Order: sequence, then structure tokens, then C-alpha cells
Amino acid sequence: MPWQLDLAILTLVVIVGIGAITVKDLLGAAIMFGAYSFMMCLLWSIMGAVDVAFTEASVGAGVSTVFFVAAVFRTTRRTKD
Amino acid sequence: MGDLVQVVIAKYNYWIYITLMMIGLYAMIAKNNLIKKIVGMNIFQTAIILFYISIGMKKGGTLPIVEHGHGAHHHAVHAADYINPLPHVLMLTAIVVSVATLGVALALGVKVYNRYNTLEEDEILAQIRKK
Amino acid sequence: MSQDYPALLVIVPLLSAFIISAAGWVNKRLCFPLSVAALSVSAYSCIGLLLRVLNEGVVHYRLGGWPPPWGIAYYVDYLNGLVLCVVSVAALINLIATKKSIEQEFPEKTGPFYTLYVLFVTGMLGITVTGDAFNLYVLLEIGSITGYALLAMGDEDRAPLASLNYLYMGTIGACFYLLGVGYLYIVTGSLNMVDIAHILPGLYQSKAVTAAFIICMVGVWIKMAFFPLHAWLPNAYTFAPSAASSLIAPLMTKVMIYVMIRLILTVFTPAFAFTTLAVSHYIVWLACIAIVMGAILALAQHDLKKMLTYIIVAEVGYMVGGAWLGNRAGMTGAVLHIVNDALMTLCAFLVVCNIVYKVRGYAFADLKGLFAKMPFTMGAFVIGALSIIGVPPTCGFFSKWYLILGAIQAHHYDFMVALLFSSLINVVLFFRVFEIGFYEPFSDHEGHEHHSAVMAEAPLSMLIPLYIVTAGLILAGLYTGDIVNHIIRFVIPEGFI
Amino acid sequence: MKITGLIIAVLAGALLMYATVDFPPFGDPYSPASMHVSPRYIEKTMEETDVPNMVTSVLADYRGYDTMYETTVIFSAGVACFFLLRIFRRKEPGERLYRHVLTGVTIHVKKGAKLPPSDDFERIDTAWIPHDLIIETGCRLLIPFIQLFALYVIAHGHHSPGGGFQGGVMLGASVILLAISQDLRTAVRRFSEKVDALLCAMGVFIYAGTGALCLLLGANFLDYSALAPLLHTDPVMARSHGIFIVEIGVGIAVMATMIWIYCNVSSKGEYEEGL
Repeated sequence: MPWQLDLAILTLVVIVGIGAITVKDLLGAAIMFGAYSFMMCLLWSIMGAVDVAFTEASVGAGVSTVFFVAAVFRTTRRTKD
Repeated sequence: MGDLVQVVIAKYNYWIYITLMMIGLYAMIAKNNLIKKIVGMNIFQTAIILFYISIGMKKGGTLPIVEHGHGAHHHAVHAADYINPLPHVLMLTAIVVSVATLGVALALGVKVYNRYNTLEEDEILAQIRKK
Repeated sequence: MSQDYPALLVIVPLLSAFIISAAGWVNKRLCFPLSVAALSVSAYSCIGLLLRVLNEGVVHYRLGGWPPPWGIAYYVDYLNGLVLCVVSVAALINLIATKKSIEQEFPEKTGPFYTLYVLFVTGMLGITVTGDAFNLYVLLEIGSITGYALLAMGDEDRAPLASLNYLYMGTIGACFYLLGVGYLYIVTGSLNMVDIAHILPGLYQSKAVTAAFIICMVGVWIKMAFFPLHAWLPNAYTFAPSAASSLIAPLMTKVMIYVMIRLILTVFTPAFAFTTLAVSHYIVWLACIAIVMGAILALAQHDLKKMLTYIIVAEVGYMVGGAWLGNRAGMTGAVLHIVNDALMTLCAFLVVCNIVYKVRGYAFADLKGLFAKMPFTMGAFVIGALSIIGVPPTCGFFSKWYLILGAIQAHHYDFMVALLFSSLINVVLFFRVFEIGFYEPFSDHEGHEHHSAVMAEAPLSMLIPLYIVTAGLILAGLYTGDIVNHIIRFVIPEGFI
Repeated sequence: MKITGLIIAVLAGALLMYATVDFPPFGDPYSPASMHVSPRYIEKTMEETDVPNMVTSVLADYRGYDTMYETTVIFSAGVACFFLLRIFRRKEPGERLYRHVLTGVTIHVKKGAKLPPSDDFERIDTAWIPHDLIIETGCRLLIPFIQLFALYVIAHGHHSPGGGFQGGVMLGASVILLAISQDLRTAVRRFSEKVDALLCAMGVFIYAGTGALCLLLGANFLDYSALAPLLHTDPVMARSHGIFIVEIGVGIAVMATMIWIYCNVSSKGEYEEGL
């Protein structure tokens, strides 16, 4: 795997992770979290953990995000921090 | 100085995992919004999963699936050719646990919101104190 | 049959949890007898297993037939056997005692309640019996997730938030434990506790092992509510439904103390924990602070249940301090106190359960005239209180005796002073409750005062289990010598000072 | 609180960084973690379980006991969400809303009155809920393919990445997609709450029951080789089949639980319209 790609994904993971906890909108945070999970999934498939990557793609980026969106829809998008 | 750079480069995955873990832990302690804390909790858990996957990594190893499956009984399988599958197994379990925790946490969050109409912890505490 | 006890004691409640869950959709009345049957079989296997351990020594069991360290294996020794019996018997008694209370508090959701109840007990038993570090984490999460749900269904206003805070803290704790296991795995390559213990001695100088030890300990301390990390416990337990708090309060913290002692004795070995890492003094000091702060905070409370939760915080300090004194008497005291404290806490919380069932409140103001109204319940409460204070011949006295002995041998007079101080505070706490219950006139919720309250005792189905626990408190006190000589003596490895 | 959080996070990070120095280098094939326990899984998986995918064989056989509890965790999360959120007695609204599917016109029906039974109307809860024919039809077309792929993932877990858990999540996701693109009522009509709860318990029961069956046949718990006489194969193939049975159990349990959690969270336990 070219190291540039690896580096790009690692940087993106950290940026999206920080974004997920700083964005001032819960729906945005949920979507950012989905993106974070997807980046993680890419990272793990690069590292050869295909089963874990598959699970993370279906659970982290898929169902977890849906749960978040459902909960945000049932509560509120407003957040102070 | 050169040594330090060597150490940093040789173990960069571990540094990334520590960074992510600090982000998650900080969000869980410092954030005021209940759902934000749950996001932090998930980042924290994924960071630990990244750590375990990094343990299993082998340079020059391939995916943990025996090549040409059934006809291969006479092929000798060398451990060094395949990535360590054990951390992957452990982390499948950890992912499942994290989604289970997420479900319960969101259910509790919805329950709190039903009662107080807000997700900010300080506003909820102010409402409790008022009574 | 008898060689399968280690599997049966976990599998029977697990399988029946699924049946109970399905039965809840068919006929709700089936749930209770099924749960009682499951926990009875489990308790029977636990006692059988302990007897087998007493006769034959350590019992091994391979799950899936794979030899350790490749598969998961159980090692049941004296420590496991003892704690298993306490957990399963306490859960069974509590289940029978709180039937009425459960029906009162969750008329519609008895099915899921019993399912979660049995799963929680499965988790606790599994944590205690397992010999695999990662398996322990998974079972810990079962215990925690069911625990969060059970605790959140109490007081509408406060319980969900308290439980959510518990969830955050609990997840941090469990993740720290998992991280610690990962650190052990990266240097040893194994997950089996005994196997790790074989490999570790060559690695004691490694920074990774030190870090693993610290992280595991912090994780376990969060789960057991050791003093600076205790913030989740009082609210979570106070606002919980009474059946859930009387289940979780006696079991969760004690099982986590068991995990701590298991990590010290089996995984890291006392040589590493007490000699290589010279931190035991600091931890005993922390325990002293925990005891003193727990006692003082208990003094500041205005209701019975919250007072009891702060007493739990202080008791956790007793056990952590005792385990870290680093000598035989201290460790004996800590292990004995796991048993005694589980019984004492169960007794106290069952009393609260009876009071809530009849009076619908647990603030001090609700306790007025209770000795006249509920004499039998309060009689049991007096015995439980005496045991928590530490009056012979109740069992609380003996474990405190060993703890103080250990403190003197280790020259930790600060720990001894903290113990005596907290006993003194307990005297004040409980006699204040007695005074309110005995002398102040009974007043009902409209504020009418009655000088001669009508006796309105809790039903027999709640009183009989309560008195079984009370008898257990005294019997455990009278047979302390046997417990120590036949079981706890073998818990502590040879060569431990 | 922010400063406390920062201090704790930095302290924890510093401790972990301090320990990282003693780790073997990243990707070292001769690190202790790769040398002690795992070589047996890699070298013996074909011989002992006849499953080329080591992750599956370790997951469901060597460490199958962990996986049983992993499925139990999911099950308890489903029961917990139901226990926390479900509201049984719901006050019936005075006026019910129906939408005429073809035109999108909303009809208000007074209490007691009834619409003639017809497929052209669907019950809604608030007048503004959007309704999009393209999305509904598109998702309807997609769902069978998602389910087919999920079944493939479950069935082919022995040879390729995947297995009961991933497949189960995807099966659950297909029903959740139905609930999102149409509404929760449609999904619950096809897949009622009771069926969901029973499937959830049944899935885990298959797993633990297989283990208990081994116990009854005289072997240790979860020792699938004891199933050989029942399955008419040799012990190694019995392990392979045993893994397949428990994977199916995991798939059922995970599917049902995902739907259950989604239904409870997205409707606050009222089981009305959902998202």
C-alpha cells in the first residue's frame, strides 16, 4: 500500500474524529461519526483485517449511524458544544 | 533526535490510536451534551479496536484466509505468511459490544429527553435543582 | 453430571433467560417460576462445585474442548468457588424476596425484567468463574448493559440520567480494562490468565506490563466505585427500582473486588504487585480517604437509601485497602469481607425494599414510627445495622478484625484509624435511623400523626427471605473460623507474608 | 469540566505513550503476540475445523464461548431498549390521519368513523410527513438484493470475509431501510414486534442450545465434534457444520435485535410512524 494513501486516511480519521465532537449540530455529528467509522473501516481493510472492516462498515458506518439519526430525530438537533 | 523519529515512524499506528483515544475520552468527560458524549464514547471504543488491529498486523502477511482452500491439504501453511487472526476475532466482539452499548445509551438519552425536553446536562441539573 | 458443574452454573441461567424472554410474550406468570428454577439449579451447581473444590482442589474445565491457551478454560479454585456461592445464593434469595415488589413496580414489563435479571446474574457468575482475560470483558459488558437497564427504570425523574452517567463511567472502566488486556496481549501473546502469569515473570521490567497493570486497576476501580471514581454509584443505586438496587448493590461492587484480587493474585502475582511496583502504600492511603469520605458523605444524607450507597463506597475502601495491605491477614479480611458485605448489603437493601413496598418512600421523614408499624422488618434492619457497624457475633465484626490485624502487621495505623472512624460514624448513622423509627410518631402522607400506628408488616414472602439473610449474617459470623481455615487459607498463595 | 477532561485525557495519553516505547515495532511478524498462541490457529485451522477463514474458525470454534456471549450482549441490548422505552398503553388520538397514496391528499377521520378497507390509504401521524414515490419504489427494488447478499454473506462465511454477524446486520438493515423509506407501520406489519422478540431469543438459543446439545452428548460445552454421530460425518467436518449452525443462530439474533432496537429508538417505544 502506498504510504501516501495510508497517511491521508490516518489524517482524515483524526480530522473527522475531531469534527464529530466539535460540530454544533447533532445531526452533523451523527453524519461525521458515520464518516469516521467509514474511514476506520478503510484503514482496517488496508491493514488486512477484512472481517473487522466488513463489520465496521455494516455496523459502525451503517446501523450505528441510523441509530444516531433516529435518536436525534426523536430528540433535538440543538447542542451548545 | 534521529532515534526519536525512528520510534515515531516505526509505531505511528499506536500514536494515532492514542490521539483518537484522547479525543474520545476528552469528549466523554468535557462535553455537556448527552449525545455528544455518546459520540465520544464510540470514538474511544473504535480507538481501542484500532490498537488491537495494529497488534495483529504483520508486514508481508496476507489476509487470514487460507489460500486455495480445500485442495491445499498438502500445502504447508506458515504462520508468518498470514496476519494474526486472534485480534480480529476479539475486535469483532468489541464492535458488537460497542453497538449494543450505543443502543442502550441512545435509549436512555431518548428517555431523558422525554422527561426534560433538553439534552444539555447543565440544563437538566438546573431543572432538577429547581424542584 | 458433577464434572459439568462449571458449565452448568452459567449455561442454565443463560439458556433460561431466552426461554423467559419468550415466555414473557406468551404468559407473564411463567417468568417468575422459570427464573427461580434457573437460579436454583445455578446455586445448586455453585455449591456442588465449591464442595468439589474443597475435596479435589482446583477444577479445570475446557470450553469447546480446546486446551488452554488456545481455547477458553475455567479454573475454579477456592476464591472463585466461594464468590460463586455468594453471588448465586444472594441472587436467588433476592429474586424470591422481591417478587411482590417487582409486580408492584413493573406490572407490564415483568417478562423483560426477569430476562435482564437472570442475564445480569449470568454475567456476574461468568465473570467470577472464567479463567480468560478477554472472556471476562465480554461478561462484564453483559452485567453492565443489563445493569444500566435495570437501574434506569426507577424514579422517572432522576433514574435515567443517573443510569446514563453510570453508562459513561462504566464504559470508560470496561474499555480501560480491555486496553489493559491488550497491553498484556502485546507483550505475552496470550489471553489465558494462568498462561499470562507463567510468561510475565520475565517481563516485569517492561513498561508495557506496568502500564497494563495501572490501566486494568483504574478500569476495575471505576467499576467498583473506589473513592475518587465513585461519582456514578450513589445516584444510580438510590433512584433505581428497589428490586434492582437490592440485586446490583450487593453483587456488582463485590464481584469487581473479586476481579481486582484475581488480577493481583493470579495474573500479576503478588511479587509484582507488592514488590516490583512499590505503590501499595499509596493505594492504602487512597483507601483510607475513601473510607473517611464515604462515611462523612453518608452522614450528610437525608434518606436511607442514599446513606446506604455511601456506606457501600466506604466498604469498597475497606476491601481495596485490605487487599493492598500486602499481608495474609489483610487479604483474608478483604476476601472475608466480600462474603460478609454482600450479605450485609443484601440485608439492608431488602429492608429498604420492604419499606418502599409498604410506605412508598425511603426518606428519613418516611421512617417515623416504623418500629411500631413494621416491627419484623426493622428487627432485621437492626441486625443488619449491627453487622455493618461491626458488633460481634455478627459477621461484620470478624472481617473488620482481620482487616485491623492486617493494618497493624503492615504498620498502617492510618488504615486502622480510618476503619475505626468509619465504624464510629456507622454507629451515629444507624442510631439516628433507629431514633427516628422508634421515637418519632408515625405520620401518614396527609400529615396526620398517629401515636399508636397500626401494624402493617410486609407480606411473609418478603419477610422470610429477609430473615434467611439475617440468619446468614449471624451464621457467617459464628462460622468465620471454618470459612477462614477451610477456604480462605488456600486462596492466598504460599509464601505470601 | 473542560480543563478536568483535558487533564485526564492527557494523563491517560501520556501513560499509554510511555508504555508504547516497549512495544515491538509495528507490523513485526516475530512479535510475541504473533508467536505464542496464534500460529496454531493459522496452521491448524484446515486440519482441525476445515474452515479456510481463520477468523470464522477462531470466532465460532476456538473462542466460540466468547462469541456466544457477544450474541448475548446484543440480545440483552435489545431487551434493554424494549424494557426502557416501550409504552404499552397509548391514548388513542381523537382524530386519525390517512393519506391517499396516489394523490398525497391527507384525510382527517373523526373518532369512531372508519375508512372503507382499501390499499389506497395509509395511516400517518402528522400531516407534514413527506412522501416520495421514487424513494419508496427504489428502496423496494433494492431490498431483495440486499437480503440475498446478506444470506450469501452468512452462508459463505467459511470461505470469505463475513459470517453470521455481518449478514445479520445487513438483513436487519434491509428491514430498517423499509421502515425508513415507507414508514415504521409498514415494516412492523411485515415483521411484528412479537415475531421480532421471539426470533431474537431463538437466535441466541440456537447458539447456546447447540452448545448444550454437545454437553448432553457427553462432550464439553460447545465441543461441536460431539455432533458427528448426529450429522453423520467425521469430527472435523462436524466442527465445520457446527460453526455453520451457530452462524445461522447469530444471524437471526442480530437481525431481530437490530430491528428491535431501531423500532424502539425511532418511535420512542410507541410503534407509530417512526422516522
